[in-house]
Parts: sequence; C-alpha cells; structure tokens
Amino acid sequence: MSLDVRLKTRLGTVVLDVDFSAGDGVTALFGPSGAGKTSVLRAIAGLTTPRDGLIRLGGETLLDTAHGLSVAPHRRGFGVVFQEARLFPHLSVRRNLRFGSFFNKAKTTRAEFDHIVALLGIGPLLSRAPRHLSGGERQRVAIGRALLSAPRLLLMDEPLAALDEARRAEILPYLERLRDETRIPILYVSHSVAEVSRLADKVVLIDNGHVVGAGPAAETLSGASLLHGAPLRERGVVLEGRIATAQDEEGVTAVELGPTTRLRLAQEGLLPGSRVRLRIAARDVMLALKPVEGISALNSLPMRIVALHPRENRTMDVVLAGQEGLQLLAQITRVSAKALALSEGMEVQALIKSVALDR
Amino acid sequence: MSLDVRLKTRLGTVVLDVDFSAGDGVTALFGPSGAGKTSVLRAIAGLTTPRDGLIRLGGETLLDTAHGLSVAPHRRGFGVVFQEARLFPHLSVRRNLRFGSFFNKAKTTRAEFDHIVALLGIGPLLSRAPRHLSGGERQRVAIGRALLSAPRLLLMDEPLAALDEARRAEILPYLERLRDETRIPILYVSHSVAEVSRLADKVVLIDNGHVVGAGPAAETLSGASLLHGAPLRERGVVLEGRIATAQDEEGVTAVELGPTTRLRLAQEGLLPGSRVRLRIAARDVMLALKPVEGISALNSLPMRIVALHPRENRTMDVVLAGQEGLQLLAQITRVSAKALALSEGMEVQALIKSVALDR
Amino acid sequence: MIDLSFSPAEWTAMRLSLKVALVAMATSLPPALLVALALARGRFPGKALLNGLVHLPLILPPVVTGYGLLLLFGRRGPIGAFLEQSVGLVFSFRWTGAALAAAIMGFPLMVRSIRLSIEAVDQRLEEAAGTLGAAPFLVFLSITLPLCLPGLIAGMILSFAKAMGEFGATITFVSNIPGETQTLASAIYSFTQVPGGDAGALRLTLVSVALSLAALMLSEGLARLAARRIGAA
Amino acid sequence: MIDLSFSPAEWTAMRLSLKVALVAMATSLPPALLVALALARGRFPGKALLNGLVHLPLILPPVVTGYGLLLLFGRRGPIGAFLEQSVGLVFSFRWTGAALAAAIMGFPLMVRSIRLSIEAVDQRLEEAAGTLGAAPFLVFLSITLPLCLPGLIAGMILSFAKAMGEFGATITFVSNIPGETQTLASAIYSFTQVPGGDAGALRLTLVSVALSLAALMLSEGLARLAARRIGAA
Amino acid sequence: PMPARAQEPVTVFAAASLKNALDAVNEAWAAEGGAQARVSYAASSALAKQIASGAPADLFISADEDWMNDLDGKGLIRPETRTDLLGNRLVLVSAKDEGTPGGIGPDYDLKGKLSGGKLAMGAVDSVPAGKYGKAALEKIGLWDSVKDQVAGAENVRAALLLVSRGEAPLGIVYETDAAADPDVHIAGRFPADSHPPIVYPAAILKDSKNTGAADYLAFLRSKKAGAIFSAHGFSVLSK
Ligand SMILES: Nc1ncnc2c1ncn2[C@@H]1O[C@H](COP(=O)(O)OP(=O)(O)OP(=O)(O)O)[C@@H](O)[C@H]1O
Ligand SMILES: Nc1ncnc2c1ncn2[C@@H]1O[C@H](COP(=O)(O)OP(=O)(O)OP(=O)(O)O)[C@@H](O)[C@H]1O
Ligand SMILES: [Mg+2]
Ligand SMILES: [Mg+2]
Repeated sequence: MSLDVRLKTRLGTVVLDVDFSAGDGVTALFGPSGAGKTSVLRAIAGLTTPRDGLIRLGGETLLDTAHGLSVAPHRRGFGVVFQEARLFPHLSVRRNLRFGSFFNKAKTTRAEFDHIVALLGIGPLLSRAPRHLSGGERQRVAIGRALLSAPRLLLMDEPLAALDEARRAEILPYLERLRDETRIPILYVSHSVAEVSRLADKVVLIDNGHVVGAGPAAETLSGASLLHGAPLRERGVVLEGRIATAQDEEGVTAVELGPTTRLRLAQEGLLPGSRVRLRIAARDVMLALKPVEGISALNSLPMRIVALHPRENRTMDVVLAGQEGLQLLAQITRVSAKALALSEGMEVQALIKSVALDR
Repeated sequence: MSLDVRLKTRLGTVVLDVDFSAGDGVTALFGPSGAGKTSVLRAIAGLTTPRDGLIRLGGETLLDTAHGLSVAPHRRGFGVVFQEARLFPHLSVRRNLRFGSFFNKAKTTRAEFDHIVALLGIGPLLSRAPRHLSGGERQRVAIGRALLSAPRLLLMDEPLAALDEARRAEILPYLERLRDETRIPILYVSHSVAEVSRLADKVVLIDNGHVVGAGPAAETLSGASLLHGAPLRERGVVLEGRIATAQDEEGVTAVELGPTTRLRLAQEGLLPGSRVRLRIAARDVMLALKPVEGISALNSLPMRIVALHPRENRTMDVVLAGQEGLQLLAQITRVSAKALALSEGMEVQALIKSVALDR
Repeated sequence: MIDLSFSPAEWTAMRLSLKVALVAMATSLPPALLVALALARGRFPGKALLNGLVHLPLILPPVVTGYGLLLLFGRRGPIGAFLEQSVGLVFSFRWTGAALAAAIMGFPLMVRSIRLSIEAVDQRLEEAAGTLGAAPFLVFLSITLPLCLPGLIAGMILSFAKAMGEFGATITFVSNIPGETQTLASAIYSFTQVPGGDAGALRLTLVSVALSLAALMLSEGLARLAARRIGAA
Repeated sequence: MIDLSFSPAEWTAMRLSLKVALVAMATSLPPALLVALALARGRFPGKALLNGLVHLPLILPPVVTGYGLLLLFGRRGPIGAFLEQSVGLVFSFRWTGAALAAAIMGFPLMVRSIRLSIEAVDQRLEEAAGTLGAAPFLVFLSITLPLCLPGLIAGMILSFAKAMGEFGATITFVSNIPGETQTLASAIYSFTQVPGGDAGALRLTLVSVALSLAALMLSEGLARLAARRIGAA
Repeated sequence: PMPARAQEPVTVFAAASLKNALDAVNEAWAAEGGAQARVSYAASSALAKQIASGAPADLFISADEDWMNDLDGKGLIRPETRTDLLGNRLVLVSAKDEGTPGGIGPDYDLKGKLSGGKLAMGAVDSVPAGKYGKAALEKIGLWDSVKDQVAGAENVRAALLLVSRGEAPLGIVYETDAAADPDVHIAGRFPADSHPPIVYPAAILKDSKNTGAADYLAFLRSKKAGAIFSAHGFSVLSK
C-alpha cells in the first residue's frame, strides 16, 4: 500500500509545503527540530486540516481539500505514537492499552497483547495508573497502545527518544519484524541516523517545512544533503544487500552487495537470502595503501578515490568507488591524507571492522 | 562544592535507596527506564520529601529528615530541566526565559541572555507562545529557562533527548563550558553513553532504585558493570588525559594519557593543558599483530592482551593493557581472533582512528 | 434547646424536599451537560444568546422566574399545555413543578461548573482517543466525561443545594400545598411570616442544612475520588 | 410596546443595582479566592465545615439568610455593632448592606468556580516555578492565578448575575428603601406585589436582563482572551 | 399645619400591597409641600423584624394586626399613635365571569365550583389574606370541604395570578387586588363578620426622631388621602 501526501499550509511563520509518498515498510521523516515533522504527522492523522492538501492511502482518499473531503481521524484507523505520551490519566495502564480495541473491528488477540506487553517490559505496570510512571515507562505504554489498536498505518513521533539504549535495542527488532511481517506502512520520526538507517526503507528529509530530499534509505542517507549538512558522526553511506545464502567458511554472516562484493557482519540470526540495509559510517572506514595482513578487520575492499573534501576539525572526507557500483565514504584526518599522499584516482584499500557495521 | 545525597523512600512497589555524592562538574545519573533517576532528581530539587534522607550541598543541609529539616524548593536555588518541558503556557517564550531572574538576586545580564538564546537557536521564538512550539523547541526553551535562573546546581533530566544530532552537537560544548567555567555542579540524566562520557566527571549507575556503581566517569563507564551489562555498541573505556601543550609536528591536537602515551585527535579548539575525557568505544579499536605501515589510522598503541571474553553475535571482547596503566577494550569477531591466533599475554597493536575518538 | 420532634407535615416536607432536589439535579444533568458542551466547545451563531438564556434564572428575581414558568409551563402555557396533552406530564400544583422550578434555578450553576471542567480537559487526550478509533461521541463518553467528573459533581451539588434552598420561583409557580409542593424551604418561609415562628423556622433550617451538608460531604468525597483517579489531587 | 422612560427613582435603582453588584463582586473576590485556594489545596481539620459554611447561602432560603444577616450584621447584631464602633462601617439599611447580602449570596458560586479552576491547574507548572526561585505566594500570583483566570472570571460573572437578581436576602436584611437599598430586583419585587404592576416589573426586568447580559458578554470575551492565552481554547 | 420644606424625609415601612395607593398619596402629600416620604415596601414580617433590630424607620404600616401587636409587645411603637388606617374586603375570584357576585354563605357550592381544581389563596398559616380566608371559610362552614384543595401562595398577588392564568378556577383575594385585574371576576364576597377585621394598622415608631412623622400620619388620615385610598379599593377606617 502506498501513502501519498501533499500538504501546503502555514504554521505561524513557517510554511509547510511537502509532497512525498511512502510505500510499504518504514518511511523515516528526518530533519532538525522545528522542521515540521510533527506537523506532517498530525495532518496525516487528520488532527489538523491543512489549507491545501491531498492524502491517499492505497486507493482511498483521506484528504482532498480541493473537493472538501476530509476523513475524520477515528475513521482513518491510523495508530499514532505522539511525541508526548498522552496516556489517559483516568485509565489504568491496561485500560490504556486496551482502549483502541474497543473501537476496532480487528481485535488483537490475547497472545498479541501479552507479546507486546512483554516486549515493551510493561507487564508490572499493567494495573498502575499512568500518573506516576517514569518518562520511559509512559512512552512504552504509548507505543503499546498504538500497536494494539490494529492500525492500518503507524505514525510514530520519536517513539524511542526517551528510552535507554538497552531498551531501544530490544524494541527496534520488534519494529523491524512488524515492518517485515505485516504490510502496515510506518511513518517514523527520529533524530537517530542509526535508528533510521536500520529501520527505514525510505527516508524523507525535511527542513524548514520543505522536503529537501527523499528516496530509498540507502541513497538518501548517503546522499549529498547528508554529506554536506550532517555533523561529523552522522556522515556515511547506507548500502542494500542480501544475506549470503551460505555462511562463509568461518561461519560468519556475510552480506552480498554485488555478485563479488561481500561484507562480513558480526550479527547472528539473520535469515539467509533476506534483504538488509547496512550503514557504514564514514568514521568507521580506515584506508590503507595496500592490503594489510595480520589485522583484525575482516573486510578489506579495493576502492578508487573519487573525491577529497576537506572538512571541519582538520579532517578529510574521502569519497570512494569500488566494484559493482559500490560507493563508500571515509573520514580521516588531513594529516593521514597527507602522510598517505592520497589523491583523486588513487587505488586504496578500505578497511571496515565487522563489529562496526551498523545493523 | 560537593553534593551529598542519601535517600530512602518507597515509589509504589519500587524501593528507592540511594547514597552518593557529586562534586564539581557533571555527575551523570545513568540507568534504565524506571530505575529511579527522575525520582532522585525530584528529591534533590525538594519537590518530593523522601521518608528518610539527608541532602547537603557544600556545608549547607537542604534535607535532613532525622531533624525534620527540609529547605523549600524555591530556596534551594537549583535549576531543573524536567523530562517534559513544563513551559508556562500563559507566558511568551521570552517571559518563560526571564521567569527565574525575577526571583533571584543574581541577575543574568543582557549579554548572557542573548548568548544562551543564540546558542539554543530560540531567537526567532522569543515572542511566541509555548503552545505551538515543536517538541525540540520546547525542550530548548526549558533548558534556557533553567540556565538563566542563575542556579547553584543544575538538575537536568534527559535534556537533549528530543533534539537532533546537529543541535545536540551545538549544545553539548556549551554544557562543557558551563561545567568548566563555572563551579555549578550539574546532575545529568541521560541514556546516551556518548553524551555522558563526554560530559560527566562522575557517573552514578542506578538500577531498580539502587546505586549499582559510582565513581569517576573513566572508571565507571569502562567498568565491569558496563562491560557486562551494556549492549553491543555501548561498551568501551573512558580515559582521562591532558591536551598536549604543544601541537605535534603535523599540527594535530594530541592528548597525553601518560608521560609517553599520546592519542591524536581530530578536533580543534581544545585548550592546551586542559583536561579532557576520551571515550574509546570497543567497536572502534582494531587489532594488528605488528605495527602497520601505509594506513590512515593515526594511533597505534602497543598493548598486551589481558583477557578474552566471547560475546554475543560471535564477537570477542579483548581486554588490553598498555604502558602507564593504559587500559583498552577491543571488540572483534571471533573469526578474527582465531585468524590472528590471539591469546592472553600476547603483544598486539591497537589501531584507533583519530576521527573515531568520542569527544 | 430546639425541639427536634417533627410533625407529620414536616416529615412530609423533608421527604418532598429531598425528592424534589434529587429529581431536579438528576433531570437537569443531561441537558446541562449538553449545553455546557455546546458552550465550551461549540462555535455556532446563537452561542451568546444561549449563554444568556442559561444565566437568566440567576439574573432574574426568582419571583419573575416563577412567573415566567407559570406563563410557559402552566396548564394554559404553551409548553405546559403541550406536555399535558402529549405525554400527560403536568407541572402545575405538582411536585414535578417544584422540581422543574428547582432544576431551572440551579441550571446556570450546573452548566457553569461542567463547562469550566470541560474547558479544562486536555484536548490532546481527546485527539489521542480519536486516533485510536473512537468516534467523537465515544471520545466524549470515554475521555471527556470521566475527566470532567469533578466539575460534574460540583455542578450537581450546587444544583442540589440550590434546590434545597429555592422557594421563590417554586412557590410562585406551584404554590405551597402541603404534601405536594410544600418543600422545606417553603415551610421555613411560612414560619418566618408569622410572629413567633422563629423557633420553627430555625428547627427546619437546621434540618435543611444537615441534609445539604450530608449531600455536600458525600459529593466532596466522590469528587476527591474522581480527582485522585485522574491525578489532579 | 413597553415604555422605556424611567422615573428618577428607577434610574436610582439601576445605578444602585450596578453599584451593589460591582461592589459585591469586587469585595467578595479576595475572600473567595482565599477560600477556594484553601478548599482546593489545603488539608486542614475544619475543611468540611468551611465548605459547608460557604454553601450555606445556597442551601438556605434567602429570607433565612437575610434574617441571619440582620441578626449578625444589624445595628444590634454582634458583628454589626462591633464594625460600627471600630471602623464606622454600617451595613444596616445602607447600600453597603445590600452589597454584603449580594456578596454573601454569590459567594458559594464564586468559590466553586475558582476552586474548580484551581484544581485544574497543572501542579507540575507550579513545581517548575518553585525551582526557578518563586516562593509559594509568588508562584500563586505568577502561575496559578493567571492559569485559573477563566474560572475567576466565570466566578465573578456568576456573582455579578446573582447580585443583580438577588432580592430575598437583601430586602429582608436592609429593606427596600428608595435611593438607599432599593435595587432593581427589589423594585421589581415591589411591582409584582400590586395590581397593575406587571408592566413596570417587565420594564425593569428587561433593564436588569440587558445589564446582566452585557456584563455576561464582556466576561465571556475576557474569559476567551484569557483561555486563548493559556492555550485552552 | 404646613411643615417646613427643609425637613428631613419621613421613612415609612409599609406592607408591599400598599404600594400603588401609598405612592399616589405621597404624590399628593408632596404637592402639598410635605416632607419627602421614602417608603420601603416589603412583607410586613420582614419590616417588623427590621424594626426590631433597629431600622431607621419613622412609621410602620402593617398588612395585619399580628405584626403590629408584635412590635407593640416589644415596646417599639408609640401606642398612642397607633391607628387602624385602612380596611379591605375578602372576595372570591374566578377566571370566568359569573355575573353579579353575591354573598358567600354556608350553602355556597364552593367545592362544586372548584370541580376538582385548586382554591388559590394566601398561605393559610402565614399570609394575612390566607389567614383571613381560612377563618372565613371555617366560620361559614366550607373549610372542611375544600381544605385539601387549597393552594397557598406566597402572597395575595401570586394567588390572584394563579386564577388569572387559569391554573386555579377560584381564589380568595382582597377586593383591591381583584378590582385591578381585568382577567378575573369577582364571584362572591365574604361577609365582613365572617373573619377578623382586615385592617392595616399604622403607628409611629418609638425611636423616630422625625417630627414630620406625625404630620405625615395626620395626612394619611386626612380626607384627601382617604379619597385616594378609596379610589384604590381600600375602605378607609380612620375617620
Ligand atoms: N499551530 C502552530 N502555530 C504556529 N507555529 C506552529 C504551529 N505548529 C507548529 N508550528 C511551528 O512550526 C514548526 C514545525 O513544528 P513541528 O512541531 O512540526 O516541528 P518538528 O519537526 O516536529 O520539531 P521537533 O523535532 O522539535 O519536534 C515549529 O517551528 C513550530 O514552532
Ligand atoms: N509516586 C509514585 N508512585 C508509584 N510509583 C512511582 C512513583 N514515582 C515513581 N514511581 C515508579 O518508580 C520507578 C522510578 O521512576 P522514575 O521516574 O524515577 O524513573 P526514571 O529512572 O526517571 O525512568 P525514565 O528513564 O523512564 O524516565 C518507576 O517504575 C515509576 O513507575
Ligand atoms: Mg516534533
Ligand atoms: Mg525519568
């Protein structure tokens, strides 16, 4: 199912004017604070009606201001996780979670309920009132509430921002599974490149109310806008690949980026043959003049230097091209660049640690 | 000034029982969602009175339940950034920011005001009402409001969680400066190891209402609890060093970890002679059997393998010891460990990219 | 000391007062809720007019309100005649009329209370409920209504108290017929009209106060419960 | 048509009514605020009693309240005598007495409104203000009070409207002396007591309604402004 | 005697039912150059209690004897000035015009004429007209037959209203009230001896310092005033 969104409206002094579509899977809305991400989500949920807009999901028109059509929020069947949890203060956590199922045809089963509760670690909170929950607990309940309302589309506004790394690492795979197993499109707002590159099939970059880039996650997160705009540790590339059908000789999972290009990965439990996205941060790529022996990095790829961009903090962004269209970005110090006498067109080895690969 | 905290109270079913002290600089409260971090902050701010507790700042007792003493929140002079922004809805952003200065002797100057406003990027919001601010804008105003109240102590509850990486990267150095230039102790709750290791002089680990680890950031964040408890990408060590008084031959900033041990850093603008904390994530450390030539990594340190711990996803944590008490943690795949035939006692080279050093 | 042995007529008046006050409170609740909702959330042309109308019983001397009731709801009044013919509901000289008068007099108080609490409900929660599939009316039932329960209770108690004290409009509308329309308040009033009636008036006043205070305390307890559940207290 | 040319005595009654209603509203505001605050936030032994006391004027027939005032605040009453001697403040048979009666009758309405909105104020904001250095009283002034402005205005308008309509307690307490204690409401009452007075009563009623509705509209506007500022509307 | 113009106003506490007549009398009094008269019209009960608690009134005109007696008993009036000023007659009113009214005797079919409806009158234990009405019905012997159908109003005006609005088929009110309402018709008159005399007593109050009060009371008893009262339907008792 495809979600097509075209909106044009004023938000105080900012003009929101976006046009994008989101397919199955996760589409990330990415952009700085105040860019208009929440406003887009609100319009899609039907909570605000833009001056001018058209929103369609599959064949169904949800908003068409030109024809004065706007489907009420409760008929859209979209689950929303708000930036603030918005739990109902007069209902227990359990009742908050069950709220959606009173109003939906598609009931969630007891098992689903238990599963999501366990996943979010909110079992011990079920009979509590939301009033004294901690910030993270509240957000987890809000996520559960949206998931349990059997939505046709999930709108999630920084759902994991209030959570610790460990909890986030637990919930992310679940969202991945949700993405892969159901056909529910997910619109996901996040500030974390790692989260986005891992989850999102498609990325829409928003700045100052406008879409400044959109496309498959791999392209967009590696693209020019990120290359030049993002801070130090956010730069890098996102690659699409397929888990090798056979584990390689040492039993390590490998990702096939092309017929001959493979990256070895420190992660278990990936389904052979399934498609994955890998993010290779520029800071994680090391360059060597020739293949190196006796080193722990498992991945060494022959690349050609396409361009050299001096960057802040006396660093240098090195744009690399390899076999089968492979592109990489390496960030090194200018001192190293000088010491290695790097120049455009030069052949180098890109060394990448398996454990450093963002999955 | 030292803040000493001893608290014992019930939070619903959880028992909060903590005892720690925080000195000058930043003390991070670190722990999973629902651990009790916010509750500790609230007690320190005087917003809740624990059943049993003693809180002192410098020579001054703020809470002593044994003697029935509890200083009112407004007399404590502690600035608080709450997990939710809590802006005053009936006041403009400017008035929200100025609120504290009406009630404090120590007025903030016009220049300070402008500085903080510029730093937080909230200049264009000054005359707006808080109602329609975006989540991140709201949080930035809340941070500004606390900073501008001329506090004796800052209590910050996940202040940067709602912000994008770029904005975070802008505000963090300011907090560092605040830490270094003023004598205001800061108690800082965060879920981000990178943030904490960068900012915090001291870390207090809280879990399930109890302190499970406390001490200098370098020790605590590298310590056993993190080593074994934290997820993949959170493991690593934190090192204390001093910016070398002279830049080295190529004009790169170096950090002296000991008389002869230096790490080269891709960061400008650090004051020679100042103390810094470096976090070296385990995933960023590469191992080589002997020094490697023709490679972009600027740091190559001779280390001895102290221990090898097999970890999840077919990885291996390698604990390393070097000269002058230097300790490092490297995370590599077991395949590499086998290929390199690593064993305890072996001498290896630890390769670390300058750009990968968390500052 | 005050003689607290009551005549049968006085017992009747007490029972009647309670009945009238409870019925007035209960029957005015649904319309009050509707009107409060319309005033709090609605945007329609006649809003100012509706608001003024609701406040009329407060603004007008009760006698005038009673007179107005008589004109409208009396046997010959347009509404009274219609109701009598269509559903057989008669107000004149019946306790139902006393209840109507009390309900009307308490109406502005009830509406104001409910309206204030509806306005205080966080509309973001209603939005959230909507996204979970609840239609506006169900949102109202499941979110708005429970959240404005304290105001609802406050409004009910104001209406009840007012009904206990009201007699101006009542006596004008339905007279003072023992056993039918003579409430405590009108009984008290009668006592004050004769020399030497003070003791009797005081006695009944104490009863009225005791009954109302009990109701008040009960409602406070309920409101506190409601407030605690929603975290306001 | 209704003759809208008023006699001097009627003009006087209008002026007096406005004066009485405004003074009643204004002077009861500070104590109402205090009492509402105590009831909303306080935890003290006599709370239920205080609450009951505040509601008394609503529960009691106005005549009884009027007699109570006469007994307490009359020239021979304990409080009246004391006030006359100590500060020279005389209530009995003065417009001040009418204002006192109106204030007392409107007091429960005002307190309830203010109390409801105080209870609806998010105490987390008050906490935040405290951590910024504001002492409780200043928190109240700078946060609580502005946030409960809609309720305050609602309370004031209820009190004003009640004062315009009140005559039961007033006429009993301070009589119906033209130019001194004869308000619109008591003038209306006088008209209803004699044959052929209906036209006069209607005329004055229309004036009373017009004045009150104007005040109502003004207050609605103010309340909406206040609500818009705090984001509730 | 012509009182001086500069005299302070005379404050009169008068039963509310006197408003029309007394206002007219006061106009005449003012035309004669009398001191200004301020009249507070309210229920006799309220006025009496106010006087008992120190009201600054000079003259009290009550709608019945009870409250005047009450004040007299408390020593609050000057007994020597007490006058039975006005009288009234009790009539039975109906919404229907039944022709020339006659007297009401024991054979009057009150119950039949009510035909199940209410008999509107002042509240029988508190409102003077109600008390008189009940006494009259008892004396005539009709009370027991209709006592369950009595609707006691707060005052005579309200009782009259009930009849004129058709709520009650019959009512017992003062003749003064009945005469002024075109919607009701007098259906019968109660014999004057069937009830205690209906009198409006007036007296100057003990605490009155106003010398004009005596002049005013004298004017109320004058022919001129008497004519006005008569025109309003009262019977003038003071000769
Ligand atoms: N109703 C409104 N009136 C005026 N300005 C508004 C309104 N709604 C949003 N804005 C402004 O529009 C901009 C976009 O807001 P939005 O909440 O969509 O940002 P966001 O991308 O979600 O930011 P964040 O990451 O900080 O949550 C902000 O500058 C905000 O202040
Ligand atoms: N007043 C209270 N009554 C009952 N339980 C409470 C109360 N306050 C806190 N708790 C519980 O105590 C635990 C600690 O809460 P706290 O808000 O301090 O967590 P936290 O460490 O700040 O978590 P987070 O990172 O999610 O914000 C939570 O499980 C919370 O539900
Ligand atoms: Mg947002
Ligand atoms: Mg917290």
